[in-house]
Amino acid sequence: MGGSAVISRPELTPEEVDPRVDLGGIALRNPVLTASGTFGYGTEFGPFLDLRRIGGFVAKSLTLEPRFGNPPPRIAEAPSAMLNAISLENVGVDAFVREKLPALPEGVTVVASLFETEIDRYAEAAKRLSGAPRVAGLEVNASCPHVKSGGIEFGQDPAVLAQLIRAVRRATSAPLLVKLSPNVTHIAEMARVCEGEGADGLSLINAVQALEVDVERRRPVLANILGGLSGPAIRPIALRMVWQASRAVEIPICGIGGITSAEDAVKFLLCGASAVQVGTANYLDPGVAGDVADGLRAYAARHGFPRVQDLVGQLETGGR
Amino acid sequence: MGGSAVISRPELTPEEVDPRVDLGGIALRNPVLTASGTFGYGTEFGPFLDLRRIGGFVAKSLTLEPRFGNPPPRIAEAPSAMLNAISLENVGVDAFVREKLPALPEGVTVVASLFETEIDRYAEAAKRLSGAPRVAGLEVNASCPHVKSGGIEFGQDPAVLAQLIRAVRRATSAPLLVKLSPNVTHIAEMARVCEGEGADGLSLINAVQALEVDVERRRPVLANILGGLSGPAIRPIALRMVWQASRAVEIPICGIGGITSAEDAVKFLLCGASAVQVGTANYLDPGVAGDVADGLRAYAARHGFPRVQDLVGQLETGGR
Amino acid sequence: MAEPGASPAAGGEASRGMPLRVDAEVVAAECEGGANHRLRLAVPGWRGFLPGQFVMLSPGALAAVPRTDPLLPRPMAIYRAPGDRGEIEILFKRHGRGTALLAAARVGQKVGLVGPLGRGFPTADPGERAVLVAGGTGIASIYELGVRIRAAGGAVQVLLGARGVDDLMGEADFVSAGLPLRIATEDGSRGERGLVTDLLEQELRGDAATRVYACGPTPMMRRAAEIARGSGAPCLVSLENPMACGFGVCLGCAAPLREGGFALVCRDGPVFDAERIEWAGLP
Amino acid sequence: MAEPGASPAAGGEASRGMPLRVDAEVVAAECEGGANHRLRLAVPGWRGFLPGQFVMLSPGALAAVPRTDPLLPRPMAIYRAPGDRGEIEILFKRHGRGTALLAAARVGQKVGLVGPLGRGFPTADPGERAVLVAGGTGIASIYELGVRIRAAGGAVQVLLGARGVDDLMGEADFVSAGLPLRIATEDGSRGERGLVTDLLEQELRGDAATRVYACGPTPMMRRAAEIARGSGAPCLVSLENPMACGFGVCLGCAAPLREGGFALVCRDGPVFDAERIEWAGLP
Ligand SMILES: Cc1cc2nc3c(=O)[nH]c(=O)nc-3n(C[C@H](O)[C@H](O)[C@H](O)COP(=O)(O)OP(=O)(O)OC[C@H]3O[C@@H](n4cnc5c(N)ncnc54)[C@H](O)[C@@H]3O)c2cc1C
Ligand SMILES: Cc1cc2nc3c(=O)[nH]c(=O)nc-3n(C[C@H](O)[C@H](O)[C@H](O)COP(=O)(O)OP(=O)(O)OC[C@H]3O[C@@H](n4cnc5c(N)ncnc54)[C@H](O)[C@@H]3O)c2cc1C
Ligand SMILES: Cc1cc2nc3c(=O)[nH]c(=O)nc-3n(C[C@H](O)[C@H](O)[C@H](O)COP(=O)(O)O)c2cc1C
Ligand SMILES: Cc1cc2nc3c(=O)[nH]c(=O)nc-3n(C[C@H](O)[C@H](O)[C@H](O)COP(=O)(O)O)c2cc1C
Ligand code: FES
Ligand code: FES
Repeated sequence: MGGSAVISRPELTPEEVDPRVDLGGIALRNPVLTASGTFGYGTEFGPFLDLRRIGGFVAKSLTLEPRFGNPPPRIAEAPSAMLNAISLENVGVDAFVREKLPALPEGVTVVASLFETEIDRYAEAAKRLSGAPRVAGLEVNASCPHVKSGGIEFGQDPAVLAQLIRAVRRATSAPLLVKLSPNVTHIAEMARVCEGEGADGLSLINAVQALEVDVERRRPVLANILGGLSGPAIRPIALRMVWQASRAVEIPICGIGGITSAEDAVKFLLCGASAVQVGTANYLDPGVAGDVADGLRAYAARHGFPRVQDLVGQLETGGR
Repeated sequence: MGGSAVISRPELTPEEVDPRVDLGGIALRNPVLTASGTFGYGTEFGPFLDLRRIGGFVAKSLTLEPRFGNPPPRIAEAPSAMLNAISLENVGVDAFVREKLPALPEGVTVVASLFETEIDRYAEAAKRLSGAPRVAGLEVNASCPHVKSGGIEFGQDPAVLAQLIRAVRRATSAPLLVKLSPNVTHIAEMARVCEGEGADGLSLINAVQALEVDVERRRPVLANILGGLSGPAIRPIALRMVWQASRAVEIPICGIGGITSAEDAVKFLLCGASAVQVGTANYLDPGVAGDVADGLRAYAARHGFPRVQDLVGQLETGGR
Repeated sequence: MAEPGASPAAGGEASRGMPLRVDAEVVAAECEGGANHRLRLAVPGWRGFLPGQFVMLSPGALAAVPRTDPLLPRPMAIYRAPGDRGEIEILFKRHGRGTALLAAARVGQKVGLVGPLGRGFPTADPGERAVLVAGGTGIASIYELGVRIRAAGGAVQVLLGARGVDDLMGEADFVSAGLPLRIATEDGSRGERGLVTDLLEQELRGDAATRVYACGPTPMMRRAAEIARGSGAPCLVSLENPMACGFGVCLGCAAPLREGGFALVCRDGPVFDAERIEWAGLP
Repeated sequence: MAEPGASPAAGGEASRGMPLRVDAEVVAAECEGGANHRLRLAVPGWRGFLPGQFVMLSPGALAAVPRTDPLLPRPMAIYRAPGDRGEIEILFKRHGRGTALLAAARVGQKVGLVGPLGRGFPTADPGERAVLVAGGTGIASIYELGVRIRAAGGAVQVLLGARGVDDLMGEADFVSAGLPLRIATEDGSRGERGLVTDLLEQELRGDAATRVYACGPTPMMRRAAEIARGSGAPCLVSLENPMACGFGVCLGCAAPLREGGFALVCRDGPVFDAERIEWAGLP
């Protein structure tokens, strides 16, 4: 936490600013990634965005076998937010490696996200993915119900989370990010657990568990009843959690939640995130992540920071 | 949870609908209260709203001694939400009883909210308030940092929460509501703890802990750094928690979070709340709570429910 | 069984051209009575579309921040592209907040646009006989299809349904395009009283050689599909599932298939062979 | 020391009359160049106001749901109430999203209004000598005060400050009301180059009999208070803290006091004796 936030520095040009960051061993061209589940397998964005404008993307979470998701309705709108209950739908680890990765243009940084309902299967998925060419790192999605704990999310119980990360860490030497569930009392505790088990970085937050009701039909809007709330509405919650986690651990953090603009990304960096992921905003504007990346560099330049990473943790809090 | 939600019933006139509910021993004219901290001590709304149009109001949380709050800035705006860090500011229990209560018009139902930083003091405040004329019930605000637990909110630790409710329950025989913190992993567990210790009802949710950043000054917008997020943005989170809590306990629940219209109130009732509290919306429109109460009765009439309370828990979830 | 989360066949991609992500400019905005509105948009770089394709519209320029509420863009069929000047027309109903904002758009204002999206209707066979049946907002999806089938020498009968006359969109356009038109309204305030599917039953009467194209509320499409099946006629439906992205990444618009699994309405549709759809599972 | 969370003295309540909660109608809406806008509102039941009082405005009728983003109403000084027909004028700057929506309001549209709120400026002493110093949005808070002091036979000097000429609001009104006016702009594009507080220094020059009224950015008001103190002149400031409710229930608008504790700007102010304010603690 720097104490120098109010000092004004000489302005730079964007070209003078070094946008690169290292996210737990993943070298990124710039700190703007796109979030799992909001960017497909990357190729879908071809018509809208040169993927080399952004730091990279996190692919849709993968399970060992291909899976279908929940029945519709799977999405709903809420104030400044959306809800989703897509659940497990994905092509599976093998099809991802065989078909999706080779279809990507050169020079694109890919983080593979994985999730499962049992710890062994997580470890197996991690093993298969970490061998794959072009996978720069893994992201363990811990917001998945753990079958053995009666459906509690892996990321909601520190002991279960520790077991999971330990098993995945053994299975791979690739850079390993853990994506935390926001549906917890103490995010800092979960962050420390992951750091203790050898995670290289943290991604937070995943969508917030929520429910929306159709008053005319007197039903939940989503067939699954519960869904994940994402978008600008959750940003102040995400900023709080990133700030709390960043003060608890040394490993880098990737901030996620309601980012729609470069300003939003700056907020996460100031709160201690080394990089960010743009999620729901990709639906509103499939080119937005490129604009966020450019805007972040412009912000650093305007405020005289020679490296974008110099912004990290620069929130002036009067020593608190 | 009823299975009959889709059955259509003969329409009624609003006058044919009985709007009364019982909230843990507090008899309410209708299920629409206003939330603590958003309705002052009631008198401020005189010019805007006949307080007899609503079920009642929960007064600003009181401590034993009068207290000042946090330094400014204390509020900020966020997408479909606001943040606040007002903290402890209130006139104190005694001035409330001596000056504020007598200033209210006849026939207004008042719930006194209390909070403190130590358990004994909570119990003492409860004792003094429950003797007071015109106090129909108490609401224990559990979203307050517990000094002995190093600042963790009372409502974030089931053991501490149990101690608190036990002590307050011993101190008063008045109807006792516990207002739960949303910043927890398992809201149902907290609900069960309160029921086990003899609470007569639950109020949820309080504001969600959040942080907003001023990117130009590179500071938190609030002087207190962290604040509580309230307003429509948190409504889907509140609905989820009310639904989870209502399935875990038998005592009635008062639903709170982002209610701005009768439709929003209906959602909470369907999810299992017996009554609701309107919070932030009172700032946008100081007459809104009256409109919510009227609209709720009109909804029940339109859908053929002879009593507003027949709506409670009528969310059709296919048995889940 | 559909492959979970898979991409469309390569052929479809190429034929429909690359979708754009641009700020379109409102060049005409009209309220056509009731909740019906028409927007004409100048779309930089527009390269044509297939009937049945759609765009995702945001009420405001794409780069305008903060975009918060309503959050998601709105899917809208491309009604037609008059005059080949890179302009398209959208015919729509004011329904909730998103369409209220689109209805309030004035000339000169920007509208964020992503599209054209989806596969649209398959190209009509030369000389084919088609019945186009549409109701509510679905009317906007079939006008251009009718025009093109007719231009290709086919025989077209258009059947439009609405609750009442105020609810009916685009009637005059169908008439001036010379498309044979029958109308049914539930309250009888225009055309015949009844459901548009009643008209379909009369038109089809066991005729297996006519292709049925349907777009409108789910119960209407489901009924149209039943009637077509009863006559042994092929039936194509254009689904209107809620969408977040419109281009196959959110997986929100899933429609359950009879064969098992789901299709993505935005990417694999919105037009489907009615026989593939598991109607009972649609929202 | 102020009583925590206490109510204002009963006397103040009565004198300012009951505030309304109504939908006002836009009867005139003008952009006055740059970011400056003027709205004239017809307010049903309007019963007058004190200079310095304000209203909370929402861009849309109060009952219009869902009101989500921007969420909070915006505090705006009552600029004046021309013609005693229950109409008020608001002079404001387009700044963020809320004022952008107010700036887009058209004639006939509804605007949610709560007010008049606050205590306003104390009634001027007959024959008093006053300097009114205002900058930025603060200009809107002092016009009516100037008019009334003058009408009561007082001597008024108005000093307006702005960054540049485009930033200046209401100049013509002050002139046509016959209020002696001096202007300072930071870029010298209008009036004298410099800060409006430089003009205040010149005007006051040790004069303890003149009352200073200031409204504008905090640094400006703070400096005005210093200058007044240096001359031994009384100084009243009208604060512009962020507000959620405007009528004393959210406790969000707290201003720290020298005597300890806080005053609520909306309820106890917005006008305060400058000497009571703990300037270093203001946001
Ligand atoms: C492929 C496609 C083409 C369409 N073409 C047209 C058209 O040409 N003209 C027209 O008037 N309408 C069309 N619609 C329907 C149109 O998208 C909805 O009416 C619109 O999204 C409603 O938005 P709202 O903000 O007014 O309503 P709200 O009820 O406030 O919307 C809330 C959410 O539900 C979604 N939603 C609500 N109704 C529908 C619906 N019927 N279909 C899909 N999503 C819905 C919205 O997109 C939004 O995400 C089309 C829909 C699809 C999927
Ligand atoms: C008593 C009072 C009287 C005022 N009178 C006038 C007037 O007559 N004319 C005029 O142009 N402005 C006036 N202002 C300032 C005006 O309220 C703000 O410019 C306006 O709220 C900005 O809203 P926004 O949505 O454009 O900005 P945003 O920056 O998007 O607003 C975000 C939040 O911050 C608050 N905020 C931002 N700037 C200010 C500010 N300067 N003061 C208070 N709150 C702010 C907003 O109310 C909102 O809650 C007055 C303020 C107060 C407190
Ligand atoms: C439709 C949808 C699908 C998602 N799928 C995944 C997923 O498969 N894996 C995952 O880790 N997160 C998933 N997420 C969560 C996002 O990656 C992100 O953490 C969350 O949406 C918050 O960020 P945002 O507010 O920017 O969207 C999904 C989110 C949405 C909206
Ligand atoms: C400015 C402000 C002050 C509040 N003060 C209190 C308080 O003193 N005690 C309390 O229990 N809740 C307090 N709350 C929380 C509200 O009662 C309510 O639980 C929360 O705002 C969520 O409801 P809403 O979204 O309708 O506002 C406060 C909320 C706001 C916005
Ligand atoms: S709308 Fe997103 S996948 Fe179809
Ligand atoms: S603005 Fe709410 S108390 Fe002043």
